[in-house]
Amino acid sequence: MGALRAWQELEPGGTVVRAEAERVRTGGWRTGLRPEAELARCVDCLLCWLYCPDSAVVLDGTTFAGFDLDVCKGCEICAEMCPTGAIEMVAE
Amino acid sequence: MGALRAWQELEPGGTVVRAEAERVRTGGWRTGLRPEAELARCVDCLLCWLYCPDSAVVLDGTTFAGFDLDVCKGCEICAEMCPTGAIEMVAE
Amino acid sequence: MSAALELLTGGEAVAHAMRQIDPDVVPVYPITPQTPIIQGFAKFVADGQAHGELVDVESEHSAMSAAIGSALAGARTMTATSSQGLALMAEVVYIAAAMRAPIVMALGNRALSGPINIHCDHSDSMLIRDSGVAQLFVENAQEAYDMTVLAPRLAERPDVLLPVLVCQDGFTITHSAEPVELLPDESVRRFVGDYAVPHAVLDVAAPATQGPFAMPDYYFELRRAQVAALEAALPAFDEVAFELTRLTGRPLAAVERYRVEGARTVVVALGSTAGTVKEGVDALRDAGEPVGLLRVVSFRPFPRAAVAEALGDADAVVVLDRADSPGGAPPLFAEVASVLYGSGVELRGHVYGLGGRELHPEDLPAIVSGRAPAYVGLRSEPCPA
Amino acid sequence: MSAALELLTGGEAVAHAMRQIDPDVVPVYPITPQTPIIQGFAKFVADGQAHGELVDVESEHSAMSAAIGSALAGARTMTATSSQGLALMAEVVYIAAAMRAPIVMALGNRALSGPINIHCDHSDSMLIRDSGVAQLFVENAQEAYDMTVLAPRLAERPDVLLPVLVCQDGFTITHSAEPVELLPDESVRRFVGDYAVPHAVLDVAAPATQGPFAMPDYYFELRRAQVAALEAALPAFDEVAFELTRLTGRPLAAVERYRVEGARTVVVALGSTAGTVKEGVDALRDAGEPVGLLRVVSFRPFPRAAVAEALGDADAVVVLDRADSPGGAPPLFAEVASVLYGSGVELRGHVYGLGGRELHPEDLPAIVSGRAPAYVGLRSEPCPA
Amino acid sequence: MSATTTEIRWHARAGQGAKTAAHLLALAFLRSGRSVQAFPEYGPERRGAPVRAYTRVSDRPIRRHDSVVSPDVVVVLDPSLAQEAGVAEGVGPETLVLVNADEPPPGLPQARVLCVPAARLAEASGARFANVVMIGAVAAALGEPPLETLEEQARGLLGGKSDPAALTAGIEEGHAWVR
Amino acid sequence: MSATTTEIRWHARAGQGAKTAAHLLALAFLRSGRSVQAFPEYGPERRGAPVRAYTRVSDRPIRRHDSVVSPDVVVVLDPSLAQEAGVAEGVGPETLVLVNADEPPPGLPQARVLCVPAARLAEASGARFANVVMIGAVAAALGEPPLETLEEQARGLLGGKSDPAALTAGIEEGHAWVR
Amino acid sequence: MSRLKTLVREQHGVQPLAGGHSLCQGCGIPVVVRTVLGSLHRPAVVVNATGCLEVATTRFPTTAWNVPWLHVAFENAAAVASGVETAQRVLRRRNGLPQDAEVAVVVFAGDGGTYDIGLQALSGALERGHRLLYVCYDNEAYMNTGVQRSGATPYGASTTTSPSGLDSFGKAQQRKDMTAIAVAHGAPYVAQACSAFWFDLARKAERAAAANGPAFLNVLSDCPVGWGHEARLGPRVLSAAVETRFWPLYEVVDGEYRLTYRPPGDVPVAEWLSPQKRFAHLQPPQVEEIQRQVDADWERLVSRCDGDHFRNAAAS
Amino acid sequence: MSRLKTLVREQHGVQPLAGGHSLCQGCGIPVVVRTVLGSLHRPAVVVNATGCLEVATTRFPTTAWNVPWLHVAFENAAAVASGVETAQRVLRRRNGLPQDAEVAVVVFAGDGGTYDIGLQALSGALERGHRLLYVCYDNEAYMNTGVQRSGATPYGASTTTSPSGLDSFGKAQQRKDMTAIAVAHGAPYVAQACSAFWFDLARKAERAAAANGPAFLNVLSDCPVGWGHEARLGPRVLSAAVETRFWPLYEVVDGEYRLTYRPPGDVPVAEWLSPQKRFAHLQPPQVEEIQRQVDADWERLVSRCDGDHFRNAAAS
Ligand SMILES: Cc1ncc(C[n+]2csc(CCOP(=O)(O)OP(=O)(O)O)c2C)c(N)n1
Ligand SMILES: Cc1ncc(C[n+]2csc(CCOP(=O)(O)OP(=O)(O)O)c2C)c(N)n1
Ligand code: SF4
Ligand code: SF4
Ligand code: SF4
Ligand code: SF4
Ligand code: SF4
Ligand code: SF4
Ligand SMILES: [Mg+2]
Ligand SMILES: [Mg+2]
Repeated sequence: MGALRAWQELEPGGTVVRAEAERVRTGGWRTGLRPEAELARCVDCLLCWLYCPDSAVVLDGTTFAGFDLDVCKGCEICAEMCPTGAIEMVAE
Repeated sequence: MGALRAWQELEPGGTVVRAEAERVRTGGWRTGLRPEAELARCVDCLLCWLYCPDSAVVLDGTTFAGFDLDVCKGCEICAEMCPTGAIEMVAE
Repeated sequence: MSAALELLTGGEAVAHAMRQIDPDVVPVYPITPQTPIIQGFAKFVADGQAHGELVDVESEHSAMSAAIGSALAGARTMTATSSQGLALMAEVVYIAAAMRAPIVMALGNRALSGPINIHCDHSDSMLIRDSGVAQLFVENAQEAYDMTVLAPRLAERPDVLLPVLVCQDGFTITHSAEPVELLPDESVRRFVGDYAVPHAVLDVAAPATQGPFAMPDYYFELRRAQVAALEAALPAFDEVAFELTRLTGRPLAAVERYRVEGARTVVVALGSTAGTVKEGVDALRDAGEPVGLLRVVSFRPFPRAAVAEALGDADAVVVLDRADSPGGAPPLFAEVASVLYGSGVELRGHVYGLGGRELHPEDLPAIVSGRAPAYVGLRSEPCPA
Repeated sequence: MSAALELLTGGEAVAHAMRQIDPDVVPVYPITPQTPIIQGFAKFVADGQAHGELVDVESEHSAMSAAIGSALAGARTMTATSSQGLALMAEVVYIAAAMRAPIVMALGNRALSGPINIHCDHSDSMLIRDSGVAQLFVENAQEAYDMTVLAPRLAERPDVLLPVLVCQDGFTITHSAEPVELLPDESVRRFVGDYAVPHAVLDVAAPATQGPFAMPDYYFELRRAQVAALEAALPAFDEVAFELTRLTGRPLAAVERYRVEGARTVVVALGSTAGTVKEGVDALRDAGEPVGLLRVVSFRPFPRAAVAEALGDADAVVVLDRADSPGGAPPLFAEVASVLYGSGVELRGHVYGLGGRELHPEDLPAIVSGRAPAYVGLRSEPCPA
Repeated sequence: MSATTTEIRWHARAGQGAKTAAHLLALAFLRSGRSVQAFPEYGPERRGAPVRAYTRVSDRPIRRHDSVVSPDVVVVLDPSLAQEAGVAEGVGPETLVLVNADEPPPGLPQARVLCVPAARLAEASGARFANVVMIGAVAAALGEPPLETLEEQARGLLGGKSDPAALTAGIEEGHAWVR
Repeated sequence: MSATTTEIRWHARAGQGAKTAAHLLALAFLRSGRSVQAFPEYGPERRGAPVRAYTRVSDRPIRRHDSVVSPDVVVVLDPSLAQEAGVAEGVGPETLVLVNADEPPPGLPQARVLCVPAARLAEASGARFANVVMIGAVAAALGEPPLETLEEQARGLLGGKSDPAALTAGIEEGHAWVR
Repeated sequence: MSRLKTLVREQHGVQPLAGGHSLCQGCGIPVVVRTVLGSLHRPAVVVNATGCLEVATTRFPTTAWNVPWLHVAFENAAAVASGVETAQRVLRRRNGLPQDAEVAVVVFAGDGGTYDIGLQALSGALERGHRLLYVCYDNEAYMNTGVQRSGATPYGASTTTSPSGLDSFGKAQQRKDMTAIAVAHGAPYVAQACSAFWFDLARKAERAAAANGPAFLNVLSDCPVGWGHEARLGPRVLSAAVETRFWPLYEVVDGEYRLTYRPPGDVPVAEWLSPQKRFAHLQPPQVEEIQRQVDADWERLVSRCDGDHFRNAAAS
Repeated sequence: MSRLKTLVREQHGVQPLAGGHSLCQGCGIPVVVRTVLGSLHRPAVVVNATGCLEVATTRFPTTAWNVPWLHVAFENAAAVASGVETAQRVLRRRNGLPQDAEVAVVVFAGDGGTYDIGLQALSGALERGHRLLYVCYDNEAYMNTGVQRSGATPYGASTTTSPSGLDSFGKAQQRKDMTAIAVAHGAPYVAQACSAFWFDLARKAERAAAANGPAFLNVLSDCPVGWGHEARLGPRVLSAAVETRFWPLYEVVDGEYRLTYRPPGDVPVAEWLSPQKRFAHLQPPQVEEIQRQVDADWERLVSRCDGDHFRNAAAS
């Protein structure tokens, strides 16, 4: 988190404008395991993208392109749901 | 209405105990007409009793016994609903 | 009086003000004595004389919630309620203020249950006195109209952006017909102008998050910013009132000083009672008693400086509260005590008029002289003549 | 300390008190930080250690409504809530008081939205300060327990018959584990005794009408009678507290005077903050500053005489409000100003700790010396050291 | 009541037009240059129940907002109310009491009682409602407002619902009866 | 912090038992005659998120109810938190920082850092959870509460969920590692 | 099965709701109240929501009630009753009340207090399964406050918040089907009734009181003031509602639908509309639209009652 | 009909709900949100009730939302949305907004905020006919406050306010059938869905957004914390709810029921119960009771879908 602001600097009503808001990094929530994809096995079904609770699957257009480990919490759902077993959870 | 009471004389919470409460007389609401029954035509069907909004039909057991003009508001429903025409609205 | 005057109840006068302001969205739920306002406005809509939409919601909680939704969506929004209605929506009134939704509400003041009662006191207003909304108390139907016309301008100022409640005494004003002068429709429309909020929800091009969750690291700051908006509302009120007075010729101010000059004892009151007290003041003045009245119009924000200034020279100040705080200090009294603390002015207070109990000009001598009981108007404790 | 002490959070301690009181009906709706109380009690019921029934209602409005129903039906009734929950039930809290329903409520004080926040301040309590219920603020988990045991006795006294709220600071007390001594179950049961109301709804042999409609001819009188009940609650509290102290050995009073004797400046505060202030007072006393603390335990009824007596000798009084009234005077300040008006004591006030902002003993020197800003703890306006 | 103020109390049953009468009279006074107030009394009572309304008229702006305690004029739109509905409240020997009746019903207070057979006159004039007749009578008794103003306002206020000519006739009947 | 008071801050991820650790340590201190407080910090964070808890111990009754600003001891139950979660907040050179790690993770503040391989020790002892090992370590570092008291309270508090013998073993491992 | 004389006898000369209240001349509510309370075969306590019935029967310091009566607010009658019911259950279990004398807990609330502002409290009570009899006297608007539109107000009715006017033909929405909503909650006994068919109402009250769980009665109740008809015609107007199929009489027992009266089928909806001023502004196309709606609703209802997967409950 | 790639494309690289929120590891809610918002074919504004989703995505001064988002309180999302929707309608009529670009007004609320404390606001919105899409993410308890029982909590589940214990087997009541309640309101589009059947959910969201009036989606959403299952198993647990017929997938269009998926029929309810700790205490008789309830509910549903008086809506 950046420097905390003083009351005079806040939007009326506490509105948060997304463009100006700081990004929260929840990658630190992972407890030892992170997902890793074997691209050769990936068939771009995008089920991992669909099911990831943390919008941590990165796409390039409609092609699977990896994980955003800044926000991935390591829930293992992508690995569980990948139909080709392309995703494995590995130690950090 | 009787004499208005002082605050020290009231039940906690403003509870009204029916037995002690004054009766409200709404007979005065009638605007010129009151019901009158011709007992000879009455068959004790008690529909007047059923439909009277003001519980103003007096019974003796299950026999029709007249009107309580202290509370009858003169709505004419009893006269309208009496199947034998035993009830007529008459000028006060 | 002039033939241009209409004989209107406060409720009808406010309905006319709403027709002229012509808000976009009016979510309402009926409750006595607010009903003449919403019924009058509903009829204007039904007849095509007003062009917004009445939303007949299923409770007051939803009335205020829908009002927040539409006000923040970018639509001018008004509503009205009384008593239990205000109590039921209290939770959302605080939030409306915190979200800075410039909603205008007509409040027909009525006693809170229990016991249930439909007549006037100010307990409903007082229930939300910490909520951060502005509350303006009017004295009669004319002022109910004027203040309603003023309210959107105050509410929508970028430095204010707060809900504004125009509080009129239930029945005593809402249902009493008095001479009222209406402004021309065009003048009102021009006076209120266009509506805008900083981040309209419907603006999908600039997505904003409104109503986020605040932890201890920010909550206090956000609340402090809200206090600043209320502080700004006081000079803002003066400015907007000045502009409106130019149209109406009728003065409006955050406090009204009535024969305060030279008064040794000054009575402080809100709402329609002030008119009654004026009669009593005149009678006492006629009898040579140096008595005056300070009518607080803007109860929130409370005009601390103006009150202190108006009362500072008196020997004694008597506050009349039309609401009580059982086991504590009555609200208006506590407010005045906070302002006058340390001034050396003698301060007394009375609670009167709860649930529609009457106050008469004839009660004033006892009130002013200190012979009146703490609760004025209880039948077992009459004011000595 | 003694091995008989348990390490319990305030929430757990209250759940134990409820188990021991063993009420008949407990209608509740979950909200942070009240949840440990109701969850703890729910588990006791599920395990057969408490014998009443938990009613999982669908909103707080219904929680208080069901509580009124069961309390007036003739069943001992307890409930618990916080913040938005209290705001949503506010309408019915007034009615519970007016109907004289002796409900005991555990309140985990939490800031009101908006913005939404789950941490402590007293805005929720203050929202209902005119409602006619008793509000007792505790300082720690032990007192939360003791006060909960006391509450039914106070609530159910025939001269009182009012809802009693035991207010504990959210998280700071509800979720902090501290040493707590529980009374034996039997002692609590004997202490609280049997439950009775004047007209049990379920008594079909003596039908009574409860909650009638009151016109201006009676409303004021009925309200006045309610004020009398709150007035009676003050001596009643002392009596019941005395009895409980005989069991616990721990004093309980409507106000706590901490090093007030000889103090030139006295700080006034509610709840857990008082403990923090005590540390600060000790430090200042050690440094030779004649400073004291008056902790208000019974905020409603407000112990006017005790407060006046305790503060009357000071040079200055500083009121710490953990709630604000934007555009007006903060609640506790206004209350103290009303009591001390004309006493000649200098009075200052600060708002602190909204939404869980911390107050530290180290803030006290600035507060006492008058160098602290109006809002203590805002990050842009730190207390000078 | 101050010397320049006249306070009128109307008694009727809900539905008999006490509120309208109070309002119409106030309106006519307003149009003739006076300051006015008109307000009903509200309770839980429903159609058929006794109700009251008030008209307050003054030379100076009216600021008081309390109810009328000692009326100068009491108008009883339904004779059956004479006993029930507190017609005597605040009535002194000087109070003018106008009753819609052929002769004074029993139970009226000591006062300057004036009977107006308004029901009969209303029927005769076609005005249908006794209240307009009584308004005419009150105006005559007080000497104001002017008959034409009253009639004009009555037509404006009630002309949509009632025949304007009949309204005028009704008011005139009441006015004439007293004058 | 006054001289007679010890303040301990616990860092962990939600689910790793910081709250339990803070509580258990407080309980053991309570049973050994001290005054205590134990409280967690609450936010919108969920399972997996960094959380904190506090234990306050004193010779005199504890009355203050503010959070801990300058802890005497900081315990980090998960080494990955070393950088993220404000472990350095209020930490000075005299602060004792105990970390569940084999060697100091990068990012730790300047302080008296002590690494305890609690995960490893927990596994070895069968205690399963690193938090009990760390409690043992803290007790050793502070010289109190007595080991037996700690073990007794651990068995009382957690014996329902965990094997009592393993709990004892875990605590002892931690204790022994430091002492 | 109740006969009128049974109703009379059950009251032992004491009407639960006595005369001397200030409901309007000809108000339809008291008949509903007395018929229901007279059919329970048990003593009852009444919980009343704010509304005409409550306001007009209990002006302090008077009361028209001869049974224990409790009013708290407008929107919470079902919650208050939940408290009373739970109290009874617990006190009987804990020996605070006799085991053998169960009292019926009966709620009376208007349509506003049921369809709208009180719906949530009712829904919660139904879900929790309290043993209560909830009676909605449905007069199709907020009458106590001067005839404002409610969720029960029918399409096309003019009310003070849905007035007819130059740009408006009255309420633009359909009424909520509150009976269906109660059925969807799975309450063991749900029925629609009307006091003009008092024997039907009495029988339903009797069955409702015997249900093993919450029971809901939706009772059409006329309001001469709000509907704009002559007071004396109340029962006839109500009859027309049933005969035109605007307000079918049926019950749903444990989810099974059963018609309790089958109207002739040839009575046009105009017979229901025409005596009422609130419908006086409607033009023929709107009346036809209403007829279409009534026909469609009837079809749907009949199919629920007769469909082969809903066994027809045996008449009892 | 949506395909997964369509969902992706509709978002133009910007997820409406971005990562970096503080919902638990493996929380089921985001999938529901993203799938719905990605299927509307229109820009959307979101109104969110208090609950896990709201609290965990908008800690001031951050936000995870890339669409306009509004939160006011817990119980009033439908009312707030009614205000937004009316504002849009009036502003478009009065030329304050363009005529051609209608924005979808979408509510997300948990089961607590829908079945219980928010029911009344929803009911009112349905009755008034606002054009909104109300999505209940139903995780069957008040999760945000620590897993308390709601009206949606199923029979037998242990929660913190309906704990299992020596005298208790968890929640003693049946869950409210909120979908049926919405249907009883006559909303033009009502459906029950589940994110494990994302294609079904996407299609329903699409149809709901196109409905001419209020639409209600009841979407089962798992909560690893409250249900007590491993985070990674979320989608599988949800599948089991559907396959065991505990949570049938169907839609009701203008009152006509249609199953959108017919599970095999031989999967015992135990497959749904057993991975979840909240059911771990249940004994065989209780499991059998649950199986009976599930079977009975399924029968009733199928009869509504297949009954000869409910024409089967053509598949679309
Ligand atoms: C919270 C709240 N809102 C509004 C009111 C005002 N109010 C009292 S009764 C009523 C109407 C009642 O309508 P209904 O339930 O249909 O009963 P009816 O008057 O028709 O008998 C209203 C709006 C109130 N008392 N409380
Ligand atoms: C009036 C009110 N009562 C209680 C709460 C506390 N509260 C906040 S979220 C929540 C639970 C929400 O449950 P649900 O709607 O199912 O959403 P979930 O947490 O499961 O996402 C509760 C009880 C509140 N915020 N406001
Ligand atoms: S789920 Fe597996 S196969 Fe499908 S896109 Fe993701 S990594 Fe590729
Ligand atoms: S582990 Fe979980 S959070 Fe991380 S990418 Fe996979 S699904 Fe997303
Ligand atoms: S006229 Fe009306 S009130 Fe009088 S007895 Fe007949 S039905 Fe009853
Ligand atoms: S309705 Fe007629 S016949 Fe029947 S009891 Fe009454 S008076 Fe007799
Ligand atoms: S307004 Fe209607 S419902 Fe109310 S008392 Fe009068 S007739 Fe009855
Ligand atoms: S508690 Fe459940 S619903 Fe809430 S964020 Fe965690 S997993 Fe999701
Ligand atoms: Mg109604
Ligand atoms: Mg949930």
